[in-house]
Amino acid sequence: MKLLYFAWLKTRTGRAEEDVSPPDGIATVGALIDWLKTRGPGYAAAFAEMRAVRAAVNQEYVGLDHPIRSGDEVAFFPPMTGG
Amino acid sequence: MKLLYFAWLKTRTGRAEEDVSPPDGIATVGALIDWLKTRGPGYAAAFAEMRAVRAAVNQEYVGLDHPIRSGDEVAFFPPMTGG
Amino acid sequence: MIRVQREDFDPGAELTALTAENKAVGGVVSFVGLVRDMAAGQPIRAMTLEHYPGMTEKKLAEIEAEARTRWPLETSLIVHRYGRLEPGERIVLVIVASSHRQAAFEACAFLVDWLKAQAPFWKEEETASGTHWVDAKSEDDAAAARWRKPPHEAAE
Amino acid sequence: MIRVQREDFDPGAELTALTAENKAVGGVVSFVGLVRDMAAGQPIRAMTLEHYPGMTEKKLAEIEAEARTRWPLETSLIVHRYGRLEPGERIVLVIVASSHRQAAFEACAFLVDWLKAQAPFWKEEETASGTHWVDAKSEDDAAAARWRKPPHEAAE
Repeated sequence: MKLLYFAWLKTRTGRAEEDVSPPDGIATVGALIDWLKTRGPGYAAAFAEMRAVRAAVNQEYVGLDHPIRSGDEVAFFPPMTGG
Repeated sequence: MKLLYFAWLKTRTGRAEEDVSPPDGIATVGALIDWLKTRGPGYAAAFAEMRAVRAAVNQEYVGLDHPIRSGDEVAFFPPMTGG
Repeated sequence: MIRVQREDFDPGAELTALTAENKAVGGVVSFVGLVRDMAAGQPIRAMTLEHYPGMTEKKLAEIEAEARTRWPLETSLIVHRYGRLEPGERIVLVIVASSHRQAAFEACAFLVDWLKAQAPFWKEEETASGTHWVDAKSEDDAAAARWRKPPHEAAE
Repeated sequence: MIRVQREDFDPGAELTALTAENKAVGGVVSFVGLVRDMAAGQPIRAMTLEHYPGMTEKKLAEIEAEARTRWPLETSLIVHRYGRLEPGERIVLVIVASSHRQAAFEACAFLVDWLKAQAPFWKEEETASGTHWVDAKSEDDAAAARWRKPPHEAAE
């Protein structure tokens, strides 16, 4: 599973992208976030304010209950501030 | 008094502009039009459909009751169809 | 700024010149009106725009001043051509720059609607059957009326 | 058409190219967004726009397609830059051409509001006190929400 981080989520996790293999049972975006937060203080900081975190799976905006599977591209970012 | 005609009022009167000295007592735009209509069939045709005639005195849109005086620039034209 | 001219204009050059050196501008909205090859379902060969020299400039300047009292604009430009124009040719350019995009959009739409209803231009079209003067469209008056202030505001 | 690019664009050249040879176009409305030298009352030195390559193009294409279902457009173009930009530089260009000016105005405003709320771009500003990521503005969401169809229409 490919993960992407943008804006201050990238700064806090310390990476723009990574490949991960979450354990069995991690079936939604929300569960993936809970698992990521256990991986270190940078991840915990990135996902501390969930009000300001948005996600996309395979380049579509989704909610925390959206299912994920291996092979997905999952991205995390703050609300857009374009243009 | 300088008169200007635009669009089909110019075509019907046969002139773009002219200098006129209306008789005493012609004190409004409406009275001026009534007097002009006596000057020939082209003028009568130009002012036959008053619903479609607009006027300006000294480059300001006015109604038929607007006063006129010698030295004024009076223009007649149909509703605008610009741009 | 306003200009009434026979010759064509360059929208990109006008836009660049208008906003150069003004770094308070966040959004620039522009409108370019072009001659269409169809009018009222009929193919047209060309149109000729007649205008009232002097009064045209005066009305355009009034319209622009009105827009600047209604919206917080950094700068604005109206360029309107007259004379004979063929399909595809540019007729009018309106550019409005503001620090806020919403003000720029509204002011630009206002200027275009208002100048169509208020600026002394008359259009003659050339079709296969000859030339004729175009009648005013009630939809243009309706578009301009959208922007009329309600009486209680106008009285303030 | 949509383009996402690092380099600058030429609004006038885009506008001319977009409408060349299409004589059904009566009105072209364009928006150019520029970097301002002030943000939230603070002078800014520059901003950097980060984007999500791939998804950005996809969202812009979706937004453009949505506009074309809502309004009768002849053609449209969105060009959006990313990377570091200084005050006065162009950020985004939206051009919409229609036979009817009202459609062009509405569609252009829709596209700008919608892309600010929906396109995956994030802005980092450089000020005297350092760089910081800009928070989303609730007014941008409100502007985009103006265009949301009411439930009974969406269900049709």
